[in-house]
Amino acid sequence: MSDTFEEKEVAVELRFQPKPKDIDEDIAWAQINGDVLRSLERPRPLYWVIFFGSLALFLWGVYCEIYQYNTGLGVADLENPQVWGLYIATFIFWIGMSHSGTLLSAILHIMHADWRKPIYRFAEAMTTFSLMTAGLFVLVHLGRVWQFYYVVAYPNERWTWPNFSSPLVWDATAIGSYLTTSVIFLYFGMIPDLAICRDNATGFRRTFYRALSIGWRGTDRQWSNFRVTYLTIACLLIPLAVSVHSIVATDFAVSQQPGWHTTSFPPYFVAGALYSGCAAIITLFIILRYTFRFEQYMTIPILEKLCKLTFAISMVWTYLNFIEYAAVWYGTDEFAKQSLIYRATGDYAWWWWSMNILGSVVPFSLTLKRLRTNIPVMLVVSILLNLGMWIERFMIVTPTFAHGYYPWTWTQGWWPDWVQVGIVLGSFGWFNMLFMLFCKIFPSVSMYEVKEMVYHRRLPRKNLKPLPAEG
Amino acid sequence: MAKNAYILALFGDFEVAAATIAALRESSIPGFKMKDVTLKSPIDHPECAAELGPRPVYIQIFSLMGAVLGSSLGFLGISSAQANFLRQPRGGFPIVPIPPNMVITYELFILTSVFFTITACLIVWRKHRVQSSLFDVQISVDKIGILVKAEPPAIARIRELFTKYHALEISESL
Amino acid sequence: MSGSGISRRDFMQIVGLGGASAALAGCGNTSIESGAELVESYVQPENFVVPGVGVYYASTCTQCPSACGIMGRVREGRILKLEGNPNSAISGGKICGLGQAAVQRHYSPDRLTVPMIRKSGELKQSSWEEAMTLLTNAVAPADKAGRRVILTGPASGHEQVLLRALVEAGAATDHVVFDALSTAVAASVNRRMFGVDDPVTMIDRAGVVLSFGDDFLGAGESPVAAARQYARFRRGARRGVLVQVEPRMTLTGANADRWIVIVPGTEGVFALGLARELLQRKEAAGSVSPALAAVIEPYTQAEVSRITGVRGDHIPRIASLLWEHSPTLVLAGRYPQGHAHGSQNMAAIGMLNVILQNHGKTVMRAAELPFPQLAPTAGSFKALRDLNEAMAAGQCRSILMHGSNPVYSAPAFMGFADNLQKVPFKAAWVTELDETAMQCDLVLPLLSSLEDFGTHVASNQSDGTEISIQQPLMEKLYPQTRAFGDVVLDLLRKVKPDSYKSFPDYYAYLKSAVINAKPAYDPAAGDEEFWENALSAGVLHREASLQPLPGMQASPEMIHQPEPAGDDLQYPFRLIPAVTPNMRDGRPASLPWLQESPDPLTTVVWDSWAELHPSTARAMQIREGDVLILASAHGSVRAKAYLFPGIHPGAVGVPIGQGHESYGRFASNVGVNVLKILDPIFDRDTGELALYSTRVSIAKTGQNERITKDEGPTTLQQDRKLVATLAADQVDLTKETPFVIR
Amino acid sequence: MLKWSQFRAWRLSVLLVPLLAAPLAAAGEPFQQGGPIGSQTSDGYNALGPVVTQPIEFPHYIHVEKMGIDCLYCHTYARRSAVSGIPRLNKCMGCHQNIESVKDKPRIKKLFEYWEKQQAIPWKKVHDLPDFVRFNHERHIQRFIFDQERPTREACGYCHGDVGNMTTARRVKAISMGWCISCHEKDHKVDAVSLETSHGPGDCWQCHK
Amino acid sequence: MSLDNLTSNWSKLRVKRPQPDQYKDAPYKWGMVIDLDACTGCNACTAACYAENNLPVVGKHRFLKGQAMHWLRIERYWGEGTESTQEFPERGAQFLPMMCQQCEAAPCEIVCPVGATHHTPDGLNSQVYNRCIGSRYCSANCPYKVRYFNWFNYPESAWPSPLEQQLNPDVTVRSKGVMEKCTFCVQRLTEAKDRARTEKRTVRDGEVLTACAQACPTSAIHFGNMADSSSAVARMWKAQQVELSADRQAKDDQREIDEQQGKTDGVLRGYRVLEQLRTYPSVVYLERIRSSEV
Repeated sequence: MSDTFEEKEVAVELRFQPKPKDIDEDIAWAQINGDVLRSLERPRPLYWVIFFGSLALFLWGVYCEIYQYNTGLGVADLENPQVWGLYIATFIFWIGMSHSGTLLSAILHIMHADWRKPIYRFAEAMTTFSLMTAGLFVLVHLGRVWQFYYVVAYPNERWTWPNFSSPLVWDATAIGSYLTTSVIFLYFGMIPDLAICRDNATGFRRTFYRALSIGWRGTDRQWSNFRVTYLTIACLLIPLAVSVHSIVATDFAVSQQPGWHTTSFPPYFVAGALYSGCAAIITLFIILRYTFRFEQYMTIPILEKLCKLTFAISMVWTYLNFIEYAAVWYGTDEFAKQSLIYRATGDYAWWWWSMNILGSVVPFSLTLKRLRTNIPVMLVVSILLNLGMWIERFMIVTPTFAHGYYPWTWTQGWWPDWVQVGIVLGSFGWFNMLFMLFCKIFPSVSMYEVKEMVYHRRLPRKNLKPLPAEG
Repeated sequence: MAKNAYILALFGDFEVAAATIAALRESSIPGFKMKDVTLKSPIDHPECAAELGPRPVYIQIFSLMGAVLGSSLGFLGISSAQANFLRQPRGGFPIVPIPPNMVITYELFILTSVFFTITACLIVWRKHRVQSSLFDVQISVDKIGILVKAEPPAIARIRELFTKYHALEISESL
Repeated sequence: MSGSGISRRDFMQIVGLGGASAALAGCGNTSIESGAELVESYVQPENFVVPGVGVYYASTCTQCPSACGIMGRVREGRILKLEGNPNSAISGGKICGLGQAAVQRHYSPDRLTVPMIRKSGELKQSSWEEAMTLLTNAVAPADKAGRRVILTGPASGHEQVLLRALVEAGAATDHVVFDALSTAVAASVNRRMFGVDDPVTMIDRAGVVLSFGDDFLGAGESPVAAARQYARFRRGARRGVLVQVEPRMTLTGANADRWIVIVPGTEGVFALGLARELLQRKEAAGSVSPALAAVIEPYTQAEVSRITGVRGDHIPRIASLLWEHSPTLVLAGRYPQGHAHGSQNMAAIGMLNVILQNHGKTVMRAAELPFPQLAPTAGSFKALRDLNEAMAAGQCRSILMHGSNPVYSAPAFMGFADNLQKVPFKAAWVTELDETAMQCDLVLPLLSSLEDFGTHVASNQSDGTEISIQQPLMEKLYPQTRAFGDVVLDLLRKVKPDSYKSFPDYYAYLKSAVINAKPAYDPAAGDEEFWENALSAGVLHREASLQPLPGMQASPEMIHQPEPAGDDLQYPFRLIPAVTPNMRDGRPASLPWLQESPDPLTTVVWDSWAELHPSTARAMQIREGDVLILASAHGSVRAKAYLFPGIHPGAVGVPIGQGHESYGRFASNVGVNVLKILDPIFDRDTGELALYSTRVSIAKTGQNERITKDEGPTTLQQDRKLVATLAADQVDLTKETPFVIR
Repeated sequence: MLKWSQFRAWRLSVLLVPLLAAPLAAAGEPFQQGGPIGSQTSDGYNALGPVVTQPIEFPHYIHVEKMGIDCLYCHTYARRSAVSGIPRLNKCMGCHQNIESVKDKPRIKKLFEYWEKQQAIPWKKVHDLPDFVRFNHERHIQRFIFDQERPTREACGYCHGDVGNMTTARRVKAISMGWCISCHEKDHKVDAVSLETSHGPGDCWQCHK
Repeated sequence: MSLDNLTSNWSKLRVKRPQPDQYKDAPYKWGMVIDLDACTGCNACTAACYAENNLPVVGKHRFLKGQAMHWLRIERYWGEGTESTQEFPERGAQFLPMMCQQCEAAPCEIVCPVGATHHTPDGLNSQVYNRCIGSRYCSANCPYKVRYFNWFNYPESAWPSPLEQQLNPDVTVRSKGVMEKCTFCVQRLTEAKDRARTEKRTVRDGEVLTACAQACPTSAIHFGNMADSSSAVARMWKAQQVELSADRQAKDDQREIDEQQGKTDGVLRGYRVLEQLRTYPSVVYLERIRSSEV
């Protein structure tokens, strides 16, 4: 199809046409290939804006980190007892972000929700990259990064082992496994598409894709084993994902501090994770849909489904959030109660309230069809939701330090300084950069699964017409 | 016996492909076995592949092995590590605490089974790889291919059969 | 232990770079190294010198005049840490923070290492030859008129003997002893009433201690000794009760069973009120002369309560408490002295001890020192005032200063710095260049107290008599530094060669002097042996019983209290220059440990602050950290507000000791010097500066800076059981396992 | 069919486990230093120390092998202190002033120069433990030489190697944490006679400061 | 080797601490008693701690940020409750020397990822600087907030020459990025223990003291070996009826009952701070006394 037509269609797209149009079942498979492969060629200019924007942010973050590394963590205005600051909060945020990728690609895969097929690929990518970002924060946070390998359990000359009863070691293991597994999962699911790239690419890219699509020929045996393996990994991935964030929750739940020592933390964290993840998917959905001209595949109905899903999860989160407060409020732990009151009325009251509003009130906008189908609005809303979830993590970490057991060391209005903020922003840059690179190098929409999707949708139709000859 | 030849036919439709395979199976052409017939398709299509006869998948067995290994060795490994770390006591916990070790064991159990699964899959693919380089890029678009490995004499008759079924395109290699 | 300083010096050499330089590597190399560093290696050390084993040497702390015995831990030739010396009856093996920090004065990065001579307006590094010629000319007795003054801080021991000798030899006209925080008022009152400057007070023997602003635990005369007495006082079969009456809470006040806030300067009135109450009892009736009784008579509860602002019912309660728990002890500290009628305050308070018949029980005359010439000379402010006038009148030809920093501690109204410039020749001995040194023509690098010999005697010794001996704990760091004693000896040799030529140096002089004292202590011992023992014990102790005080001589006007001055509208607040345990008169300001050690009451570090009572602050809408300008008639200072419940609402407290212009990197540009803005008000009888009668106004600048302090946003325990408090009648201390007082 | 593939996979997974472990085990070890390439310490570690040139090339073998002087005769601090230090100069002179025969040997000349200058000899440390390590010579000597009555050269040799056959000492043992522990974990007889055994202290603060 | 170790010592490895009279047969258990009635808040102990343990002076700016490194801090409170009731502190201030409580079940120990903090056989809560990677989890989990982190590389800045010559060679100078805390002057304890072992005995009572206890002018801080029942500290714990392995003392229950019955005399003063958190501290504080007569 000609560019002019595209532009027109996009123009239409931009005028938010009212009646949503789902993916066309009679679309020629060749066109699917064509459209997706074109996303590896020339994206819209916005792509480059985003890419270089994030690159700049990332470099700024790197600068801050180098400064902090050389001078010592003190420059980040960390102190006793405010020993963690933004780093751990943002670490949780990124870990959480990664979960919905698994939700879409694994859980929905098992449930045979075929609408996930056009969008699960980038969701899975998001999982991987946000996990990598989270991993970075562990390093940024350490006082002696150069000794980080002490946490890894390996037989060494010193006869020493990590402390396996420390939640941080559980973290290390869990996140390690999760990262490995989701990288495998992402790559494995991509193999048939990589084969397609191979068949259409030339020059060094061809060799690149050939190497990656380890001899995929689409034979029946390959397919059948592929199907089973993919399903098995998906099944393993789900409990893993759940365990990862509940373990991150134990970092707090296992410790003794007022406001952290709560049994409801693990489910609460998992819900929060899925929540922020889904919100993030909506954001990226909108961005990709525009920058790579995926209007035909990432359709409004899919967006709507995403929104409904997000809303459902947001309600779960709200509930668990409320439960946590209730448990503290009616519990016997006076200290925890004090810290809850402090959250709501103390130095961080503004943040606490805005977190609850963003997290529990804003999602109601997702229930209105007019807003749901309105792309710019959704962009704003999804970003707001993520902001809310970030604040949630901040509100978990900081107030407990500011108002713990020991009154003498309470702090008043502690606030992170530019180094911490810089590194946090840098992490966003790093994530976007990686993500954008991925979408440029690998098909961010799963071609073979879109094909399966349209194929199976067409099956029920009585009058089977032969597959359309390629146009 | 003489070295094998290969023949690849392209079809536009799964039904036709399925019919063709059925015909191949029925036909009394000597010189090729059913297990040498390979279906190549752009998407996974179990129904069509079913025509080729039973081709079992054993991946899960490996996953199971991984799971068992991971969990048992994991726990033992962790506990003995703790026992050997100069027996350093930690207040409030035994030196070998069960719940934390269970947590890590759980992770190891999943990790190992994933590794085993993926490795198994790669092995199987390797084992069943097709020698012939006969391939058509259209397969990765929308065509369905049927590849048969047979003794040269049989090739001609198979080609007839394919043409009878309106194969869009047929190619051979020795 | 080694006798001659010579051999010790030899062992104290540091050869090789072990110790600190290695320790500094911290978590550096994580595995074994070869050939990177040198081993500590000796030529022929003493037998007891074993690498890696610390050796303890006895000496004496010179951080304050209380002459505590200390032990220094020496390893690889470096003095590492100071502990109390168990042999010392004063410190008894204990030591205060100030004493600990002597190490930092010794190792200070700002030590003066060479003599400095003012040439063309500025101080230039120079040689000892030049310095000594200048010095000798200065002290050379000449027909030319004009005083040649030696100005020192409180002095005692042989250093003082030498100085006196210098004066007798005519090398100097007079020896002025200056103490910014002098207690000369108390001394004169005691002298007039009881014939003794400094009666010994025994806290541990008292059932109740009523203290009028005497901070004996914090910035008192001898805090460690007092604290040890206090421990016994609290742990007696009947736990002693401490009542503190003062306008601004001191560390001692913070430990009182009952802390009573009082209008500054009205302590005397309160005392008279108590006296009146006590005299009601017939046993006490005869204890004061009718004339005095007449003065006391008008001070009824109502009257006292009107003047002092103390709740009326306190008076009978305290009176009966004092009466029932005899023997008791009434102490008077700096607060009552620091007023125009300071003498009257002190007299009125001193009288209470007589009425309570504490004399001979808890208040005694100190035992006679076998060598009176070593007895300490307390400093006074009057002395500096007179000197200042003399300088202003250009009567001074030369002035040699040691152990005091008058340019810093003299209030602005005296114009001391300017007057000092009128003196043709000014010299000072210092370890760090302080404000006074910067004004001088000649500055001599002094040995640190851990490198020097000396003898010191404390006043107010309750346990026998003791001469504390100071000896070097380390080879001197800088070859150019010299002992004060050595220089003075040189001068003496110049003016009186015959009598001093036998002493090559101060060490030799001191040794012979101590050995001469042998008969008084251990006649049996040989000379060297006696000297050895003296050094290793660190003290020359002599059991001696305290003497009773003579009867009181008091005239009505001595205790007559003036009617308190009315409100001053221009300067509504009473300024209380607080003496803090960390900063004292400002000399500790160059010690980082003390700068960083939080002030016990406010927990503020590295700064000055203005203490305001919360109610006052509320009324003036002042929040903590608001930058205030405190202006008196004679100057103003900027300080951050600190809300402090332990101060009279009509007063504002600012700590003394900060605000140095030049005194090393740690002291400079920290806080403000409140002494500068004091009003020229003096005690009528003695002419001492009245420290606490300055009035100031408070102005807000609108700025607010966070105060550097250790405490968090809350100063309450928030219902946690952190410091629990029991009522005395709930607990029986005798049942507890014996409280070890080491 | 089934058995066969299982078998194959089993072998491969056996291969796989070490493959995965390798990168972890390869994570940088702080230990490993000194010595020419491939030089092995007597305890099998790859950690032979560098040759240290001393101000005087002190011939241990003459004193120990030829003269048969006990280590503790000169290194007397070792049994009295945590730090063994270095023999003081007058110790050397104590003997050498009276040994005319070797007075003109170059090394001895050097020795006398130092003595005349009354200057301590700047020996270099050969076994310089990290600054956070607390090692107590006194205790080890007490345990092995005095309690267990083992020969001095053997006992010292556990850590210092056979210095008796060297000129200037060189580190021949990998004195690393694992190396120390490997001995602390062993059971040693408490003294020469009784059969009772005990192993070295195992808590961190005994050696880390 | 590892497996049979595991099996042979299984029961030993499964012992949960603290146990009642866990130190019955142990040679040492270091403990402390601090008499708040004797403590005057004079800060001598703090200075002694700086001198003994190479604590860096951080300076005004960093102190303001809350990056002070005092292992032992004297806290000064004006009241128990949540708001101040009286206009003037008529009962004086409430001083509390707070250092690492050397908990028997230390919250910091279980959370350290690398096991840099452990429990030593003589009941100390050890901190191995060279093992620490600076995750600061221990500080986060410490109820007393007595762990201090090296936010900067103090060896570079804190001891301008020649101040570094004062540093105690027996104590590491901690560099950037490690956690540190009060060690009960372990360097002194180890030295004393080694001396005692050489002399074939255990450390005598009063033979070794922490720097703070040694300096304290009022002897408010008592330190000693609680495994030795004759030591002063052990006797004080006993007299105060404080049980190391109890998270709530029987005598406290008794005291509540007594108070309900209006029986207010013969109260024992010993208590441990935030004991109810089951940290089992090794430091007992004796309640401050104020006379009710005035």
